[in-house]
Amino acid sequence: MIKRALALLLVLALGGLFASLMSAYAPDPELNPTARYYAEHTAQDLGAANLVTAIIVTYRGLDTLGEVTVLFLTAAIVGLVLAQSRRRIPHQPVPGGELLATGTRLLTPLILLLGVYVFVNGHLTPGGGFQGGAILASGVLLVLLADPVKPFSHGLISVIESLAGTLYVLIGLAGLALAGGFLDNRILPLGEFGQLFSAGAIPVIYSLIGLKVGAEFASMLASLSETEDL
Amino acid sequence: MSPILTGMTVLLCLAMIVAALAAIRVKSLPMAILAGGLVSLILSVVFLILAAPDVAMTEAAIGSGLTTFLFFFVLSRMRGGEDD
Amino acid sequence: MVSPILIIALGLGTAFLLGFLKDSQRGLAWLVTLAALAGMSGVSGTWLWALAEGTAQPMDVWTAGTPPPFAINLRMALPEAALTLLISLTGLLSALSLRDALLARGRRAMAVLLVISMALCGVVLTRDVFNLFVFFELIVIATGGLVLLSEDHRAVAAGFKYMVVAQFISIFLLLGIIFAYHATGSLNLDDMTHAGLLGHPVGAIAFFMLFIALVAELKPFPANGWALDIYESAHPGFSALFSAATGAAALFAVDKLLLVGGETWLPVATGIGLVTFVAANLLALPQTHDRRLLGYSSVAQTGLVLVVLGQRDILGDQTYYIAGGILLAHAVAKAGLYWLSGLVRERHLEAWAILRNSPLLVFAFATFLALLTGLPPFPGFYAKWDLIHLLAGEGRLWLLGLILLGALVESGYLFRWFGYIIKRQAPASESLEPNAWQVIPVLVAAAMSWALAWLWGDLSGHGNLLLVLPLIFALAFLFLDDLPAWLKNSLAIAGLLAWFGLTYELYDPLRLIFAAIFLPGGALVLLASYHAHGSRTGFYPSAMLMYAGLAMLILARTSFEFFAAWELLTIGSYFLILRGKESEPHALSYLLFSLGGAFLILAGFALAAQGQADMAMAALAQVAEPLAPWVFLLLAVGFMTKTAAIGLHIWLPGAHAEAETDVSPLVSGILLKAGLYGLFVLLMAMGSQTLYGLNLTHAMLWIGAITALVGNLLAVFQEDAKRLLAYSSIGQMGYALFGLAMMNHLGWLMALMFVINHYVYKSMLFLSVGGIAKRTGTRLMYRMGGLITLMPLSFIAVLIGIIAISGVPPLSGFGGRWIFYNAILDSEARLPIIILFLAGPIAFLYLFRLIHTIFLGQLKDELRQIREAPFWIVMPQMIFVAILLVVAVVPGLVLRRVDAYITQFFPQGALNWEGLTITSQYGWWNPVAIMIIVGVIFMSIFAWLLFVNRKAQKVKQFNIVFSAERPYRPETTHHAWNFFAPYRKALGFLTVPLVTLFWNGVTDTLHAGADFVRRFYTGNGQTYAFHFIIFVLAVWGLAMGARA
Amino acid sequence: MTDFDWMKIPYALLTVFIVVNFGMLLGAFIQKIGARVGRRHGIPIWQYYADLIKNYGLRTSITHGAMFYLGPVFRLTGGVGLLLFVPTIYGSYMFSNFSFAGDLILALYFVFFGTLGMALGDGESGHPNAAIGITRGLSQVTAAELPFALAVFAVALQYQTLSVTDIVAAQQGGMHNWTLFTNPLAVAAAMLGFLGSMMRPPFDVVIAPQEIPIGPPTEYHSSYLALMQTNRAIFPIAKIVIYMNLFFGGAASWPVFFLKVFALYMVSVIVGVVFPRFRVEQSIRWFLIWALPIGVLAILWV
Amino acid sequence: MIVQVALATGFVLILIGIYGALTQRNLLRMIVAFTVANSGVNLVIVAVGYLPGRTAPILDATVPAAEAAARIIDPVPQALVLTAIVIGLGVTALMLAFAYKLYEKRRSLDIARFSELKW
Repeated sequence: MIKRALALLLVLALGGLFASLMSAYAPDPELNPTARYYAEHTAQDLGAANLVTAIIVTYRGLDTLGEVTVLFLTAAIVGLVLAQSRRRIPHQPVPGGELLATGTRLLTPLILLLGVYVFVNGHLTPGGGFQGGAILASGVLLVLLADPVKPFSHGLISVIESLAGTLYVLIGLAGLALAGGFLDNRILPLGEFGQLFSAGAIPVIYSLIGLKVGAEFASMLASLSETEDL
Repeated sequence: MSPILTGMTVLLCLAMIVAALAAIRVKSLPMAILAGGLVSLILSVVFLILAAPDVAMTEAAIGSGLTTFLFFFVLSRMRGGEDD
Repeated sequence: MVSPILIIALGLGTAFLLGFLKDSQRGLAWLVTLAALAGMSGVSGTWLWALAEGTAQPMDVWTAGTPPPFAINLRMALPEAALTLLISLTGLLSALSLRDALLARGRRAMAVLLVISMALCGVVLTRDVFNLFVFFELIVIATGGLVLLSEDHRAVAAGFKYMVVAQFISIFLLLGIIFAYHATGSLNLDDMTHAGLLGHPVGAIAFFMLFIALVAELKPFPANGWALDIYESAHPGFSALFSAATGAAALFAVDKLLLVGGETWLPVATGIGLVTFVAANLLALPQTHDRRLLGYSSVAQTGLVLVVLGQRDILGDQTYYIAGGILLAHAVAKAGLYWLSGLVRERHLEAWAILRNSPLLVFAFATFLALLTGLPPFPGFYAKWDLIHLLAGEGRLWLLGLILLGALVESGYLFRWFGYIIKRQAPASESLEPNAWQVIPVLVAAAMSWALAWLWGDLSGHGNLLLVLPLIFALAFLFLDDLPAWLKNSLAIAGLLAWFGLTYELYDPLRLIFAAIFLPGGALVLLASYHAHGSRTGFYPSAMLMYAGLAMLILARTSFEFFAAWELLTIGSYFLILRGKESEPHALSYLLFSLGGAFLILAGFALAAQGQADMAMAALAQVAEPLAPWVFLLLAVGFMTKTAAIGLHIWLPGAHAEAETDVSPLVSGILLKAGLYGLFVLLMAMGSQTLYGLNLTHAMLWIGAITALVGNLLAVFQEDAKRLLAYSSIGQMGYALFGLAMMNHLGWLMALMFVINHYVYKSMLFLSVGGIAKRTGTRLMYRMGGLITLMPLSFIAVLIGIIAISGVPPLSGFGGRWIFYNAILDSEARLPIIILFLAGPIAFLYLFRLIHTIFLGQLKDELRQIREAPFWIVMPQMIFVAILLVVAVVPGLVLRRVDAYITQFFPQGALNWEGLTITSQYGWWNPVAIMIIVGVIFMSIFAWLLFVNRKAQKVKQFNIVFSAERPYRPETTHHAWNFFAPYRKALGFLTVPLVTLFWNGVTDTLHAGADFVRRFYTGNGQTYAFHFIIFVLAVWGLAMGARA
Repeated sequence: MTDFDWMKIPYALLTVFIVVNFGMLLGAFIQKIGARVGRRHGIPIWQYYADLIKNYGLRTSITHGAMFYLGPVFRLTGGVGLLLFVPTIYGSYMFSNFSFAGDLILALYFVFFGTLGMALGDGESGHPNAAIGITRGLSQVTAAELPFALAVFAVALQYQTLSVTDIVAAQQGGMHNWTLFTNPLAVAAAMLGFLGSMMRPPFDVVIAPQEIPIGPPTEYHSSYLALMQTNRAIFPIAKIVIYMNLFFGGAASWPVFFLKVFALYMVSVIVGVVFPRFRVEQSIRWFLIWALPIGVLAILWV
Repeated sequence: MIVQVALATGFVLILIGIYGALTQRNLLRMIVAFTVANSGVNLVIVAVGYLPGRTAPILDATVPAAEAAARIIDPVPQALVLTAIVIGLGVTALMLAFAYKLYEKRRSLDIARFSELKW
């Protein structure tokens, strides 16, 4: 009880801190210089329509690389953590029903396709590598749910994961070598604004991100699915 | 911005707070997880209102979708853990 | 130059690449990991070299071909290069140390290691605040993963606790970032500075959130329970990384942020750092778990660096030199210690005794310890010196005091640990099986330590200590340690004599006396070391370190040289004392008192220098009121610690008594004089000072007198012969102190007389008593008795020694007394003189006891077969006897020139040395005549007695009148135990160990307090979360309060 | 202060001779007085001579070792040396002895020479009672010396010199110039200390026959004992000479010398008759409580 | 107005999350509380970037590049939130894995039971 009271007290005090923050806060009437720069230069410099994508993939590409790495790390560590907990004798979970299995077979390609669509168009429309990657992962999830007994291909995921990651870094380095700096998307022609094949390397990078994110999620889910019931 | 949109935002926000309170107060752990997912889901709608479609998509897919799923995945492996 | 971004690309790319390898190719994966880390080190190393040499300019790296703040930029300058090198090298070496764990877990674990190294470098390099957040999250997650490499199953819980706190941290960090962005329209740190973040309405809170989040990564007290749990349970290879690299990166991040915050937030950083430094060190005191102890020490060191960063306003350009010195020293040492802990299987501190099997590892440990505690010649020493001087110059004395206090506590637990290693019994179950992969990192770290020592010496404005000849000579013995002892001994003696010859011209008469005692005097005592067999590992480096310190001390012209020499001789003598059989606690207390005294000296010098980094010793004279008395006080108390003045004396008896036979004379006869030398120098420069109406020299007079009385009185009641001599030394030093404090001509002359005499007879007595203890196997005098016939030469030495000490004519001690009486006739302070009078006759009691209970009375049965002490122990004694006789007859030989020299300070009261008679304004003294008269009377009576009793034969032992019985057991007839029982009854109340009780009380209180406080680390992750929130609110409240 | 010349040697021997005889007669005389007061006959006045001659005449074939041998030598050297380092008769070249070798401090410290030697010799005799006697003696004497040392220092301060001759000189010209009257505190302290160092009741537990067979010198006999007996004749007088010189105006001639020494000796005798014997710790406390404060006052008062 | 509402809601969510994390002893519930707090943080970030009456930062026919500066809201916070969401998921997944591992050891999810490491 004392703990709750203390927690409440602390939270209220923090609330005071936040309140003073809010009371001092006034929304900007105009875009600040940074945002203005993006609004004015992105289309012409990078050729991307979706400014968020441009920022994520190029301007703040290093963050995104780190973000992908976060998922990579998480997947690796979840794998590490759970590796020690793997069941030794495979038990027989109840297989999903016929309906589920069939539905899965039908749905999975569609889901994967949707995922690819989302990340390939990331520079034009809302969505991109992360969202697309999550959609890819949901396809994998479906497979896992439908057929828990079927051994999952870690190898494939691992290769996709590594390939996408390595290529991502290499493209970044290519930017260093061929264009203005690490992760500069202008190593490829910018193309025509608003087209699919435009905005330099952004679609490529976002696709790689999508693949990698999907692979990481899949790997995570796979690791989890192979744990034992406690 | 239209008053309707503002009113809707307020309502959504209130719903989020209720869901959040539920997430930390309800007795049943699965319900708590669901409530947490619900916060994310409503949040993605709010993001849309706040003109952030990219974020909304991500929040819906990752924040409410995958996260909730991960919770249940883990929870399903730990029978009895929810009572602690 | 290659782009610094390669550091990141290399780490990350390789981490991704590892996925292509099969899980079975773990060895290959490990090699690839090593190669990547080596590559990262290579890039940073090249940059460091180029930047240091000036062949490259600091560089801003743009990403995405867009200028900041629109894209993320990285910066590579000197600090960044140094830190990335530190991080990647630590990563590389940790990868070696973690080899087994990595191979067991496979490529994913290696990828995590690579990513954390990369992310740490990223934290250092990036100039973008959100990018910083991303890298920090990477570090958090990777840390969570690497914690799992431990065998310790509790590590999982530790990792979870860390993540709980990390979640809180990231909340604050993100809020801080977005509002800072809102305030400045930029995520770039440099932009934020220019845009005046703090000027904006939300700026202050935003900055606070950023600040507190980054500071929380430094594991500040009290929000650091999670970190300690990680340190305790993680694999040491990872802990090394966590302590050295993570700590360094987080500190640099905080530093970057502090540049944004400007001066307003510096005091907050200082406060947090200081509280952390002191508290963590105190809490480390009761630790018995090695890795947790190191964790506390890491936390403390990080806190100290934070203090330094918080003092940027006065440190200015020096900030990185000082912070870097402390940080790199800490990082290298802590990493080394963690790697070392991988070699020790059990987790309590005593288990480290196993290291004793490998001198190399002990050397490495000692190096790390010296590095951590900021001893010369390591970087921490230079850094601490400059830091303290700058603080003193600005009058930030509380800060200065607390830093020194914390450092003292830290030295306390670290050196206690060292004592365990040298002295404790290693667990029987364990054996040291050095695994090359774990040893290599340790040795590399040790080598790096010395490289850093060189580097910082080179960078310092004070000259490189590693270039000073005596120190080089001493360190050379490290390499010669496998040679036989006699050879090293000859080298050492030759070195001492050669140095004396080389520098002879440089000494004025006063210094010449000290130099003569330190150098040829030291060589003379070293003769006794010829008795040792084998290679005597560790003795010569330690002894020569002490001698190096002494040699440098007399030649020191600046306060820096003086202090460096002072620390060197302290540390050398500590190692020496620690060699004794039972000396562990005593060596520790010696070291603590010495370091405490040294810190006072440091503070005194710093205060005197008034912001200068250094000052000529002679410039002490120019220190003006109101500072001068404080400087005097600090220095005097510092020096008096070394001379074991009352209240600060409790270290001496144990240290001197438990030391080895040939070490006791070194530390008593020679080392104590260093303190007196310091006092001489101090008084010559500063004269009398008055503080709050109290004449400080007058206070010293009292201290000297009481020291003499208590020292002598305690000596009377000792059963242990070496302790008796040790207490006697305390008393003698009291006399010398008294003489100095009289501040007149003869007083100083008397002090010098004591310096010389005490060297001669205490060295001699310690040697004889040591030789006897060696033969009898005990130091308890009541276990001896009747040894005169068996050890006649030792007896002669003791006899001459006690006659000399007691001041009975005709030997040299009388000269001291005579000068003393003449001196006090000039003095106005009568009460302390009276106390000194009380002390005088008491000396006679303990001296008689010494000779009686050892040599006279009845011989014990079990001692009938013993022989005279070894030749090499007796030989120097005989030389000392000769010296005593010579000094007794012609004291003018040494004193005349000094007498003339003192005249420049005190023109009044010089002695007249014409002819054979020494004349003062009150009386006279003719040593030659005394010697002849006494000799003639003595010899005539003796000759006559010999003549009449020429047939006398020595009778059997029990041919005595004994109540008509013949005693059978010698024990019953040797009256020795509690020899002065009546005295104890009458005056025993004066010997209640109040001072010991006081200091024990201090340490017990510290321990008990720490033991109580550390209980708030309940181990519950949620409690740690509470701590964090409370910490945040407290800092906020204090910062706001300070602002208002 | 004069320098050495060879004539000093026969003069010094003469001093020693006079003092030895005086000492022996004085000792016997005081014994005799004590006996008469107790209505006994007492010893004949030449008894000490007889004892001495007898003991010198005895030959021994026993020694307990080198220090045993040297003990009496130290002892007598201490006594003779102490006597000779101080001028006996004020203003007399003949009896200024070897005072050129040193001043008051020399005498003060040389007192311990004999004590030390004696203690060493007794120690080697191996007799536990000897050792016990020594511990008692040393404990007591160190306490008793304190007030004396303080008084000496007070006197040195008063006259601003360490030269015995100069101190005596300053006291010439009438009894009122004696330190006794110019500095009564110092004299009082010194006299209390004096009691303790004379080995007479109540401070004679050291050699108390009832408890330990004659204390430290238990094992000494024959010519060893003879040397000590000689010393016992010289040493008290040598000490009294210092007292006399420092506090009681010194002596300008032998008759004055005899008179003053006798009077001072009698002080300790009379006190001894009045008080019962102290245990050692009692006497230490007594000196610290009664004598020491007076000495302290003496110094502060100067 | 809408910004203030969103901000306030965000802060309230953070506080609720923190309160939950401080009071819930069940590991999973703590993690849930953190996701709530993270949601709050994300909302705050997006709200800070919002400018009333403007559109999403995507250039198309309705928002030509030339007018973008006057028409769109700040894209930077959105980019940051995207990253933060993904990172949040990573941390959550990791914590879940740890919780699983802890449960495996003790068959309990009570955080108070994992306090062997202390002092």
